[in-house]
Amino acid sequence: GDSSGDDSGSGSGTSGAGKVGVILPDTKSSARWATADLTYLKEAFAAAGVEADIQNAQGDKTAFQTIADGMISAGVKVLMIVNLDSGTGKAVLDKARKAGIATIDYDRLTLSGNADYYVSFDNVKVGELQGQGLVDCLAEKKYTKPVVAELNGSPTDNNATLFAQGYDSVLDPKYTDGTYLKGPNQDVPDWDNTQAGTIFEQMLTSNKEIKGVLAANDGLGNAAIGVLRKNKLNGQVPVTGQDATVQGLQNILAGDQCMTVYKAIKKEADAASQLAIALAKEQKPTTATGTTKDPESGKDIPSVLLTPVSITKANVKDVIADNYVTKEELCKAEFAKLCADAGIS
Amino acid sequence: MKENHPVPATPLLEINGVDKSFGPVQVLHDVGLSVYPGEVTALVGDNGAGKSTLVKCVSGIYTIDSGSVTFDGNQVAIHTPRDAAALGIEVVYQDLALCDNLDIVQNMFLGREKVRGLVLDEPTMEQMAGDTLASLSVRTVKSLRQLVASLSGGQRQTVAIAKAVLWNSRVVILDEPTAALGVAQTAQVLELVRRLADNGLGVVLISHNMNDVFAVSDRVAALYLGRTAAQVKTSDVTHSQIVELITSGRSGNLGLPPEKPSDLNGGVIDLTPGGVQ
Amino acid sequence: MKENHPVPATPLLEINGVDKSFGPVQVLHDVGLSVYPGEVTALVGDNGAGKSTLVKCVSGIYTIDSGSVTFDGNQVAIHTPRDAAALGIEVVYQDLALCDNLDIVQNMFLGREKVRGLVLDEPTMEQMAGDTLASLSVRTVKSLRQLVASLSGGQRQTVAIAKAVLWNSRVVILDEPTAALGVAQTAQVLELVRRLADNGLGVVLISHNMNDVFAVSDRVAALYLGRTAAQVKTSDVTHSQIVELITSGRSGNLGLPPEKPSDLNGGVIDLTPGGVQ
Amino acid sequence: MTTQTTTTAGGVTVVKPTLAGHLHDYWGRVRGGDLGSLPAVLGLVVLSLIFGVARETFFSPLNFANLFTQGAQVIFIAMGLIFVLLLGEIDLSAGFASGVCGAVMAILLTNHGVAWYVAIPVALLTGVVIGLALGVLIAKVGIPSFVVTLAAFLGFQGLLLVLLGGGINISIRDEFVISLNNNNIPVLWSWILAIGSVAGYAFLQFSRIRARAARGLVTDPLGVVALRIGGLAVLVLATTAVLTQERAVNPAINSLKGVPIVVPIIAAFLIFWTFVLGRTTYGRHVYAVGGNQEAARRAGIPVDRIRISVFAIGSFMAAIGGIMAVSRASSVDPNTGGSNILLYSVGAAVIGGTSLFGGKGKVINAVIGGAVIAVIDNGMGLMGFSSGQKFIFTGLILLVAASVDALARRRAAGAGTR
Amino acid sequence: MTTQTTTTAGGVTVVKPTLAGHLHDYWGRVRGGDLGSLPAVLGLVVLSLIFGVARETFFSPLNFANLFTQGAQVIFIAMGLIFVLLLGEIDLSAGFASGVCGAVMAILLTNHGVAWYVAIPVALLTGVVIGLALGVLIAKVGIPSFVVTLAAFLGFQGLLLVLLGGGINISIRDEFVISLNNNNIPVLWSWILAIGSVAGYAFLQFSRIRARAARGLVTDPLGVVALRIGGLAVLVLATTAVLTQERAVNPAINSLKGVPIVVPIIAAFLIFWTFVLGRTTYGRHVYAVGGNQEAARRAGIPVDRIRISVFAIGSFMAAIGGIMAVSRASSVDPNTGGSNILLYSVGAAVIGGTSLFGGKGKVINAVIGGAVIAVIDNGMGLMGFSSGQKFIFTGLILLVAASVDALARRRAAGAGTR
Ligand SMILES: Nc1ncnc2c1ncn2[C@@H]1O[C@H](COP(=O)(O)OP(=O)(O)OP(=O)(O)O)[C@@H](O)[C@H]1O
Ligand SMILES: Nc1ncnc2c1ncn2[C@@H]1O[C@H](COP(=O)(O)OP(=O)(O)OP(=O)(O)O)[C@@H](O)[C@H]1O
Ligand SMILES: [Mg+2]
Ligand SMILES: [Mg+2]
Repeated sequence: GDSSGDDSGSGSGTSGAGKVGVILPDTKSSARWATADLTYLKEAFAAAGVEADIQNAQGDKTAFQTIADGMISAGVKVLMIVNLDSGTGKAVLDKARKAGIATIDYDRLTLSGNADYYVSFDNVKVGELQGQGLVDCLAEKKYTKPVVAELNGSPTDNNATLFAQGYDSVLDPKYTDGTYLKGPNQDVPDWDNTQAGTIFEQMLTSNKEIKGVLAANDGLGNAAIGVLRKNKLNGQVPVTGQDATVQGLQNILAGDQCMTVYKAIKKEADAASQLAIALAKEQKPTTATGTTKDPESGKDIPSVLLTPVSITKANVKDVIADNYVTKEELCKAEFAKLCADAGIS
Repeated sequence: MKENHPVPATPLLEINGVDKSFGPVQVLHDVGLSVYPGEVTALVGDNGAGKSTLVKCVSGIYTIDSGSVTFDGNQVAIHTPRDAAALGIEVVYQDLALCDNLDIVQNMFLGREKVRGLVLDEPTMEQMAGDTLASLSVRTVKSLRQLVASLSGGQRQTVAIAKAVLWNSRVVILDEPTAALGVAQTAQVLELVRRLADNGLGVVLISHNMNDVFAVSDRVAALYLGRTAAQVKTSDVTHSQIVELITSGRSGNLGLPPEKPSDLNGGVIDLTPGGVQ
Repeated sequence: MKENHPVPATPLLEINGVDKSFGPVQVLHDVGLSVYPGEVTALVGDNGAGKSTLVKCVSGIYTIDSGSVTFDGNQVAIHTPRDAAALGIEVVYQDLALCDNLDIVQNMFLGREKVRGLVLDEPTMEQMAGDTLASLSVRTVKSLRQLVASLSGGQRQTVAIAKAVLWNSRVVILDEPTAALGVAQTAQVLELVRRLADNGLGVVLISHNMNDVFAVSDRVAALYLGRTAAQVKTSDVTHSQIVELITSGRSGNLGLPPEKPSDLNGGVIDLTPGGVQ
Repeated sequence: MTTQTTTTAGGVTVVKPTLAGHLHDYWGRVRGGDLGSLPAVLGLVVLSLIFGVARETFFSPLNFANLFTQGAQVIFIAMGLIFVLLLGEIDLSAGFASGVCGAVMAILLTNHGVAWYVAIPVALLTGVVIGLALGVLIAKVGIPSFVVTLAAFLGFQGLLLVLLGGGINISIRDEFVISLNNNNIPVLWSWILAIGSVAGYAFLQFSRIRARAARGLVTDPLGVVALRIGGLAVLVLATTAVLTQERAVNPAINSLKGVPIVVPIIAAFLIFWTFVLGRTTYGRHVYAVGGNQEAARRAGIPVDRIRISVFAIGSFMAAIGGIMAVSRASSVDPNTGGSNILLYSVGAAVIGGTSLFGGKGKVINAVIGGAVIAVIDNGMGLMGFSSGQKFIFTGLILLVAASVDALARRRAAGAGTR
Repeated sequence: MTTQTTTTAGGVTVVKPTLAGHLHDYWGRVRGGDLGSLPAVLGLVVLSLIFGVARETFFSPLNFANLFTQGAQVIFIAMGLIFVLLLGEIDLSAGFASGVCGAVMAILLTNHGVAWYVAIPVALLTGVVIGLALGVLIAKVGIPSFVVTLAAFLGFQGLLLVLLGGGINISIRDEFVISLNNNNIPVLWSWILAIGSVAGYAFLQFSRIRARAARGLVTDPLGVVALRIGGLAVLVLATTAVLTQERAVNPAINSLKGVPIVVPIIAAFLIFWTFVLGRTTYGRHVYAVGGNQEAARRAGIPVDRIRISVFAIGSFMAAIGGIMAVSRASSVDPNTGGSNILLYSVGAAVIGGTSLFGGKGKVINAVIGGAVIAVIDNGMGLMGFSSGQKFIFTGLILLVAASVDALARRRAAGAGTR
């Protein structure tokens, strides 16, 4: 994958529109940034004939700002960012605004950043779906007073906090009323799958009664499943996920994973690129119908908000239908039969 | 060159009953040595006898296991080279210990730089270093700012000697100072050694060269396998007696009592076929 | 000890017109040296004259800037110490170059370990090392498995010498081999030097000790400030002539032409007040 | 103390070795600061006790078995790093090199459906090629290893992303590869291997004595040999006894016993590389170059080739570490070999007693140091701290473990061998 | 070549220095492999040309100004690391130490409403305390610096998380702090500072000549001095000229010109530490301990105190780096000082020409090496590669920059000074 910014920005694209700069955050918190978003955004901008420079900061705040500096000095008309944290995000947005550049917060809201527009899935909602998914799977297993372990995302990632906020809002009442027992609860630095494996192995060693795992994304989920498989407990202990990766979907098909959260990234990307294209062509966007209140500054930001979808074995085919994952990738070798069983043709 | 001083009553530096082991290996056994002001004491002994170790014990590089060091009549504890320097003991080590990444002047003034306010006084140091080296017959140094890493063996040795004699010290110990020196430089160093003693300092000279020992020393102390074999006036012994003391620890009525090998160094390998035992 | 061989017509090792600079400093100027089989050639010169540098040029540690090296009548290019070893040139360096983290036996066989199949043949090596050291009058080593880091100055030197003479080589070069040695050990090494020559090897001995030079050498080559001052038969010169050659580069009709200081070493500092010029 | 002497080959008179003499010498060495890996082992014991008291599950057979599989990647990488460190060099890229090699294997297995007996050798070869390239840049071009491997650290991180198509995870399903760092050897075979290895060691010891005696050389007293063999036997057999216990979380569902497969693999590499370093010309030359490069060069040792070779070994072992990591996670992601893996590996080597300045170290250091790291990681996992606290305590515990070592060695300063 | 000689103090006869002689000597040194920071500067020029050709915006005044603010954190940390590296030690914790100090400042500013002139000193003090603690553990307890600072690396990472309440970001609003690494000096003052510094340098040079001449010592020829002053003047004035251009993207909205505030701060520290290392007893002792610790000890230098002090300086400079990072990001998060900051900082020092083995290095190395890193980072940002490619290219470019250096120095091998 590569960006389309192949000649240096003189300011005007082929269709008389200005150039758009996009900064994605990392590749570690989720695979989407390097695969899905990049592709969809690129396609959308190419289709509209708008020049775009799309870069990834690799989780490095300094790099994030350096990229922004570069885009600003290259003369972009619109800057779309997925911030790594609100502080750097705000610094970048402020600098862009001073340079007279239109700004879009993509996927993550920059607190007090005062971006012109905001496009996102609701991350707390993602967490809620995960929590609900786990509740459903545990209900299906009919465990009484199951111990639930939580494998949170990176402690340095603000989104991980939002996800946790979401699933804890579902699970905490269950803990308090005694339906579930609260098990170990740990963060995985850098969303590192290897460390996740060790962390979960130790959770299981110290509490053999774990009956459900709330894993914040598919990578962490897979790490937990690996440990469960070693103990032949896979399939009996429901594990959640997020991102609808091939790995996660395969684990769902195999019955090892209970659910994942599919964020129709294409929709999000399309919504954001429409905004950006309009701004680049110096038109007033019409799609931002909603608003989001910045909890810090209290300002209302014009927004496009999308809803995430919970995916279980029953609706894996929806992801295929959306072309988010191809059948060839998913239904390789031993999964062919499982795919067929799940109604994927 | 040698003059006759009345021998002073008390030694300036006195070492008594020093033991030193490295792990399981005992290198010094109950060693004693007296250094008198105004005299050159030659310390002789075979390779590996323990001369350098003794020097390092005195200068605070090694800590002694037991025994006492008396300086100027007071018992002292020398734990670091700083302590030794504070007492006025200056040493030229056999393994010269120069900083290869510094130049000649920087090495000579290391640890005692001249300053003006906060700033190093390079001109003064350069001047003093030049004067001292010139007095030691150094003629082939390309520049006083040459790194010592690029000096020849003899040049390094001269720098080390010059470094030790720059200071107003009371005891100067030189461990094989002339080993790498040329003919002229050797003569200069021996003359310097004599001059230091004549100025009232206590000088210890370690050397394997008997001519040098007899040329400048007033007393000779001999070590044999880590023990004091004898400490005598140079004028009382002959060349061959000293050699005998060095190689077998005894010479006539001088030296150690007849040996019992198992008593000496626990694990000495006698490599000469038919040697000890 | 010295015997009279008929002087062989061709030198075993011949060095011609060698120049060597370190950066801006030229250390060797058009130096020549011939080493004949069956003879001991003494290489003398003041500190910093360039003796060690010349040796390192021959042994492949330094590359020469210009000039030629002829071995056994064939011009050779020596780029690495391996090349020198392959020709049969063995060197004892002044800066001994031992591996402090290895023991005596390991150092002596470094680069030429004895093996049985794939495995190191330690017993054989230990035995051979013991024999060689014994022949060099080493008596105070605690164990053949002692790390060389813990050896005394003289012990280290002996290990380096023993290492060089273990092999069947054709030329042996010793750079101040006896500098740190005791009386007995020095005698042994000089005897060894003579024995090597008598066995038909070409031997080069660098020394500042004129007695040693006259005791064992057949020829003397003198370097003065990086130039060949003279190469003569030992029997043709006197002690004082050699000393003159060393210190001033000339002695009567021997040696370099009267000097023009600006021609010599570009940047020599004359540190002796009133020296050169 | 009176010592008996004996005569050995070449008419050399030496002190006759006795059991008492050996112990006395050892104590002298310890007092003199020459401690080998004793402090690290002590640190290991202290740490285990602390964790064992804090969480009783720490001493369960299940947790004990986990230790090996959790520590495998770091131990393998550290083993390779020992060679690099012995030369006074550093390899910052070892972590991501292991990730790249693991990814190569995973891609071959999963995306190309290649068999494990092809995929694994290709991954190992990738490791060797990486190491050779690094080595050539360092030895022949002359760039400092810190810079080359820093560049490689960045490069491999990128390569991993590119190989994984920009950040997706690749799962592996190959039973053989997954078994490597997950499954166990059957109980019977566990015992056979354990007893066999002790017997083999005893045989080697005795045949060595016989060979030396035959040549008339000094031999170790029988008591010392018996102590050594006995020590090993206790260690190996006790470990085997614990690991052959049933340790499944739910024995009704699934039986879990036997020595983890990774244990004999670690042991095999430990023995092999110890042999190479201690008993071959190559190993001798590695120490020589690390101790004094100039002396080694003057002795005719091909310094450049040795330097290149250690990087090849380093990356080869990193490849094995990568394979183990992929096996354990049954997947590879852009962070495999990233995070703290590299620092943990170098830390393992250093804690085990290897010097960063070259010339001093053994392969066993990697295993002991790796064990310290694994115990800390494992114990911290049981404690249930928050991430922040976990980092802090990990740091503190590392410090404590290292202090045991440092304080024990401080006597060495008095002996002048600092 | 005939050389004139002259007589200097003490009757020593030396070659009379001339401009031609100086140039000849310099060329000789370069041929002999003694290159100083020439290769790094060369690498910098080559890199800039490459990026400039690939992306014309690279050479815009705006981008040029960005370079300084982007590189500031790495340069400050690297400056401190120079001291640590000069002793042959390493400080792996410098990155997170900068994060911790930055967090301390941010917490005081934002959560406690303290003024900047309290918060900044407290942050700097935190740095010094951290360094002293590390130094004591290393020098007095005797744990290798790699292990201590690895433990600190983990510990500070955790501390940062704890300070930030488990992962939240803290934004700062203090105008002064934000201005440090974001704002510019007015154009007039930019010129005054630039011209003043050149004049100051000229004054120092001439007064030095006068002082030496007064003592009858050899002095540099006027030509050489003029060349030096002229070179500095061109560099400083050209930089100022570029930076005082209007560089705002949209000047109508916001004017952007003048030298970034961080530039004189860097220059001040560069001058100060260069003075300390080169002209004070302390600096001399640092080099001595780094070159030969035993020789330094024998010369009576308090080795332990020197060792502790360099870690204090290292962490102090890291604190400044952290403050700059927080200023630039106007916030602090648990990753401030994490990621590649540490490796980049050590890399900057090494690329600039500082040895990892101690005894060789200058503070300017940190600035030049930091500039190389900043240019690579900045240039790569303009190229629009994917992340994987970007890592790979960054690695490759780092390698190329280092090869220029290594190949240039290879001649040194021929001169036997390898
Ligand atoms: N650190 C050490 N560890 C173990 N043994 C040591 C150590 N240092 C010295 N020795 C041993 O102590 C003995 C005395 O050494 P020392 O250097 O004092 O001898 P010396 O009299 O100076 O000999 P030389 O004339 O050769 O310089 C030697 O046998 C040496 O091997
Ligand atoms: N690497 C180097 N760089 C610069 N100058 C050097 C270097 N090596 C040696 N020199 C200089 O070359 C000259 C000759 O040195 P060399 O070591 O050959 O002398 P030598 O004849 O062996 O002296 P000695 O008798 O003292 O050992 C000396 O002036 C020395 O300072
Ligand atoms: Mg000695
Ligand atoms: Mg020499």
